[in-house]
Amino acid sequence: MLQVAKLECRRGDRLLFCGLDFQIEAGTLLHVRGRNGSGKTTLLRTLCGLFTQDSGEVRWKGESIRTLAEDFRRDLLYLGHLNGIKGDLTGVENLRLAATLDGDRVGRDALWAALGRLGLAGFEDLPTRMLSQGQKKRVALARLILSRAPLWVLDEPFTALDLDAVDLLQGLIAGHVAAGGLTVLTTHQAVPLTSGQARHLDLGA
Amino acid sequence: MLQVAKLECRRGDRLLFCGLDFQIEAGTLLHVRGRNGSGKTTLLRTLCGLFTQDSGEVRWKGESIRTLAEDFRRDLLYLGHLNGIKGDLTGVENLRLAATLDGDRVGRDALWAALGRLGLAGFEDLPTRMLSQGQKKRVALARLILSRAPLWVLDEPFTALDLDAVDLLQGLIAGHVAAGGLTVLTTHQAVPLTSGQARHLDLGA
Amino acid sequence: MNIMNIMNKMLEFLSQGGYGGYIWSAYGMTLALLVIETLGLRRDRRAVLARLQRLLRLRNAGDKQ
Amino acid sequence: MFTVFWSVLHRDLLLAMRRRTDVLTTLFFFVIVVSLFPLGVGTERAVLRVLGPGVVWVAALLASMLALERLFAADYEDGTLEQLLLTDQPLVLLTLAKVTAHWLLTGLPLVLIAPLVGMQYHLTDSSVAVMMLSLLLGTPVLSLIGAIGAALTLGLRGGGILLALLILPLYIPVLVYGAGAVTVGAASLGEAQPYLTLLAAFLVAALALAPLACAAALRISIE
Amino acid sequence: MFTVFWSVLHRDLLLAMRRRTDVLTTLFFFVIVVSLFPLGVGTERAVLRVLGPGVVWVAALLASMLALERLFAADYEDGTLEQLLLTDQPLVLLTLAKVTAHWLLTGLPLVLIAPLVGMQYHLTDSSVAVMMLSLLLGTPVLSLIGAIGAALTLGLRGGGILLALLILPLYIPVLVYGAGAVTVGAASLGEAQPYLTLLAAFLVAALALAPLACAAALRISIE
Amino acid sequence: MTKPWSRFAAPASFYPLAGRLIPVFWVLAAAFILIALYWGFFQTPDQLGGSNAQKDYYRIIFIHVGTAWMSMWLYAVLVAWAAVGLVFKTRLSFMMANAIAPTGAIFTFLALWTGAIWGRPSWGTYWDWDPRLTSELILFFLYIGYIALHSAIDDSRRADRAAALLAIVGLVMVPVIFWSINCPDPNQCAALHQRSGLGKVDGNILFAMLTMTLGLWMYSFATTLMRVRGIILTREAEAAWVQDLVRAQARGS
Ligand code: HEM
Ligand SMILES: Nc1ncnc2c1ncn2[C@@H]1O[C@H](COP(=O)(O)OP(=O)(O)OP(=O)(O)O)[C@@H](O)[C@H]1O
Ligand SMILES: Nc1ncnc2c1ncn2[C@@H]1O[C@H](COP(=O)(O)OP(=O)(O)OP(=O)(O)O)[C@@H](O)[C@H]1O
Ligand SMILES: [Mg+2]
Ligand SMILES: [Mg+2]
Repeated sequence: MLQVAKLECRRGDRLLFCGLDFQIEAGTLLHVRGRNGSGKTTLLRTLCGLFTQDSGEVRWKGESIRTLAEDFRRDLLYLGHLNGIKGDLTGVENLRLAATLDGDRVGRDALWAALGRLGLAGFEDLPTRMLSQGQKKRVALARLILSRAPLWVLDEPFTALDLDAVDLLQGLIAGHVAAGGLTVLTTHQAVPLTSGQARHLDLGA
Repeated sequence: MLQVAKLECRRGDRLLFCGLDFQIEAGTLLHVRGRNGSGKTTLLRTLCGLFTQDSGEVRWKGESIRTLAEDFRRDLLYLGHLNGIKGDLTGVENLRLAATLDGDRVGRDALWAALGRLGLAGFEDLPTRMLSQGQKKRVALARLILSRAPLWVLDEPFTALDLDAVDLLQGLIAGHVAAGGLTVLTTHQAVPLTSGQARHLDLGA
Repeated sequence: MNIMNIMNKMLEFLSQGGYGGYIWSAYGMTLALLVIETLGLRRDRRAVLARLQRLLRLRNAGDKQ
Repeated sequence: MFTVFWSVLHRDLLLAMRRRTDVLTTLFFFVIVVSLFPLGVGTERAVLRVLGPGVVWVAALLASMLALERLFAADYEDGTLEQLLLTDQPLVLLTLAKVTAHWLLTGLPLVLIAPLVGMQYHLTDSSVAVMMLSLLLGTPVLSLIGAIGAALTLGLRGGGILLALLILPLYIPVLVYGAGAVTVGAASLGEAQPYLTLLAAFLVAALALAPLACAAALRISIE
Repeated sequence: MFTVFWSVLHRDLLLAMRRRTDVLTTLFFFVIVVSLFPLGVGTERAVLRVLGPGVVWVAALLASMLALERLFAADYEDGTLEQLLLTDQPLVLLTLAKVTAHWLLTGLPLVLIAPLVGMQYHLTDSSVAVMMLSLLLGTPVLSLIGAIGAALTLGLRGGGILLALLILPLYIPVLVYGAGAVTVGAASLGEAQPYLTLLAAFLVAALALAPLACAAALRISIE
Repeated sequence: MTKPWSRFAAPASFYPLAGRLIPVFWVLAAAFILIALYWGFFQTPDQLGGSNAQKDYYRIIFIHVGTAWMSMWLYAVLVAWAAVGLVFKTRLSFMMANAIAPTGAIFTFLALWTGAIWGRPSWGTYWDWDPRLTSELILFFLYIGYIALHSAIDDSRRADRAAALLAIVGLVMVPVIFWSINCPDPNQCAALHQRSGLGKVDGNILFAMLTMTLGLWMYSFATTLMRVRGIILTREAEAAWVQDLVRAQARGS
């Protein structure tokens, strides 16, 4: 499904990695590891097409993601260091907007249910800037419940979460992989899978 | 030496803590602990006079720090979440400026020695924006070596540091306390002391 | 005193010697802004109370758990 | 396709309603700058009448430019911009929606307040009419061109003044024909017609080209 | 005590030298704004001569204001500002040093480039001389007053345009007498003397009061 | 909080006090304004004589002068509250300053609006750069600046103090600004003022004008107190007395 060929990335004048090759199939979790500054975030953003590699190629279902463009992005869900939610909008408004932009029409009940499942009951219609760091992260993660994208790319999704939320998220990821999805993530924690295959990629010297 | 009486702080409309009382003497390390958002940073900034409490008082050598003003600040060294160094200046320039503002005239050799001791040999005259996160933090910490202030207030000083640097910093703190200094810090790590007294303060529900 | 007479009196008053447009737009804007301000204040008060009630219900729900 | 345009547009308008003062700030900036000139130049009616068109247009340029600084900045800082880039929708359309919202919030108010300014400078009624028309055609061009600059300077230090430097020169054609129209329009509306036609042509060209350039600039800046 | 003043001043100048473009941007902004007006108003000499003083002063106001946005912002973001607040030096002095550096980098260049602008607007020699003098006295006042606004809006959304809204009204006295001086000075330098005296008085008052207010504002904003 | 005056400075005791005062001020405001309107429209001549005769349109004066005076007075009161807040660190003072600002801005706008409408028949233009008008315009900008700064800051404590400082700086600058507008040429200042001789005004007109001003004053008391109550509820949402109050209301409705 997702294939990386001879990938080379630089930031400024520094070479982060070169000649990176790997391929992952449906029902796989890829765990990217490495020291701070080893280029994990850069790799994940390259996989999404947000960062342009210096050479090499990223392919999705056999075709370059540059050629696929919108067709690739439809299959992708990326959550980065930033939450990507507006502090002035409420949780429900944020989530509805994200769903609309993903091309889904999601009913009001589904939105509230998703937020409720993430432990945000009672906070659905507060502007998210009034939420704590961890609660903001939960609003962002609620998209995982609604999304139907097969490829999830998650950059340090466990930060700012308390133990309950970590369990919940691990469950979501395991469910996604078990249902034949792909997940690429970076984290310093282990992610237990109920089925499917877990692989590791170590970056950096 | 440092005394806190009936301190009450709010952020926005939220009460963080009230009726906080404690007192620490020379040769003491105070370790402030608590969940994220429990008000550790706020407390430390209040101790420095950067944040104005809603009621209560902070006293240094028996007098309110508001009355002492500059006399208190002369005895204080605060390192916060931000490094407080300019990315366009070199390590040496940053350190010299900090020393001048602290009222010390420090020779060139002392500056280079301080940076060398923090493992920055060879990086002294690069603009600090070209340093890694951890190296930037080390430049900021070099002030600890030069400073003669008896009261150190350190907010999460161990973040972004590798193991060697953590050891070095723990040594510096232990030395400062052993020499009769006071240190107030927040961190999720233990700080071993060679002499003096370690105390804990737990914030938040 | 018939209806016409009263109407005429009213019209004459409204025309204010030909300057009715000026006078009434001045008084009208004043009235409009003062009314808008008052209504806005009432709406704000309702909103604040509603929010506080909701917070209270939440707190009660939290206590029961 | 248009649901996306609408939902981005709607989102930006909604956000503006949550922060009503942000919209008013641009408007008041415009009014303040316009009101400064008589204090500096003197208050003779003849002078003000000559000065009016130029001042209004320069103030509109500056107000539009200053407001542009925030066009993408908020979305960039909280990460919603990169999420927009990752939707399966054409980025050009999203950019257009954002610029449209921006114009509705900062350009349109200037058009509506123009009569007030006309009063301050004792402009004739037909001048004021032409001014409103020219602002209606010209300010969207300013927003469209400026958006490119805003996308390019995203997240840079000293962004505001750098942006000014980049886009003020590009604003010159709009300024020349916009102010020209108002000056000529003092006598009659018909006189100003060629100027207004030109502004309309600018608008069409900018609508066709600027969103493309802006989308490309966003892709570069987000890396 | 003065070593501190000098070392902060020296630091800010050093930083500016490391980023030379930042200084030039203010200057270019001034020149661009001044050059925009003949495009909007027409190029008749008589008109330009009347407009010149006002336009130059409004442009100086705007340039000074835009540059002020960055006065404390960089120090705030990287944490050096809170370190400055914690030194055992009077904050007023530190503020004064920063404002001085800012004026040397953004106000003084405007004074020096004034003759060029005078040429563009066909001003008489004595007008140009008065313009330089009035800018020399007036721009420090702008920096001093503006610094209060900059300190108050530190780290806020939409800081730039908000700052404009806050401080442009406060700039009016400088504008009135600055532009007045240049207009009156067209005939002879002596005529302008009362204006210049007033500007000098403003400068003294601003030097005495503004740093105090600015220091207080910084303390409020740093929380 | 031991000093006796500080009892009313506590939001908890001020809130109910304000609640009792609001209806009183509403009644007073309505009464004064109605009297002023009646007097202004029915007890004054249709035409003002003098060298510069004014027809019925002079009746705009009743709100024009009232709003203009109130706009300036409210700014002074706003600054006074802000200064008290900064000096004595009482939260309620900031809230009062904050509550006054919108009403003041509205009055300023109304003074400009009615003045402009008056200018049209009497001077033949809606606007002229007359010093008095210009000053009022600047005052409007100062109000807007205060409101904009306050609402741009999320942290209410910082917002209060920053806006208060701005208001004080504004007050120091106001005389200088007004003076520079009144007297753009320092060589000849005295000749400028077109003095408004209150003493020469007809008694009936003066009565209507003053009564209207009084009515607007009462109105601004009422709206300010209403607004400050809203602010108190928002800011003190955590306090026990607010929760008791909300609970009582919930039971009541
Ligand atoms: C758009 C702005 C304004 C316009 C067009 C305007 C116009 C006028 C006019 C035409 C008069 C009658 C004066 C006369 O008899 O010749 C007047 C009276 C007056 N105006 Fe205004 N005005 C404006 C703003 C203000 C402001 C800002 C103030 C605040 C100080 C103000 C205060 C007064 C007062 C006190 C009078 C009555 C004085 C008297 O009876 O002589 N006006 N105004
Ligand atoms: N915007 C940038 N411009 C230039 N260099 C950058 C930029 N962002 C990151 N870098 C450099 O690229 C390298 C890799 O950064 P990256 O963010 O990919 O690391 P990472 O492995 O994700 O680190 P972390 O564990 O801290 O998230 C780092 O050494 C960093 O200095
Ligand atoms: N600028 C601010 N304005 C309003 N509220 C704030 C601000 N900064 C922090 N807070 C709130 O104050 C509370 C305490 O913040 P503080 O930074 O003191 O926590 P902390 O204990 O240092 O947390 P951390 O472990 O994350 O550093 C938080 O709940 C936060 O939401
Ligand atoms: Mg990373
Ligand atoms: Mg903290």
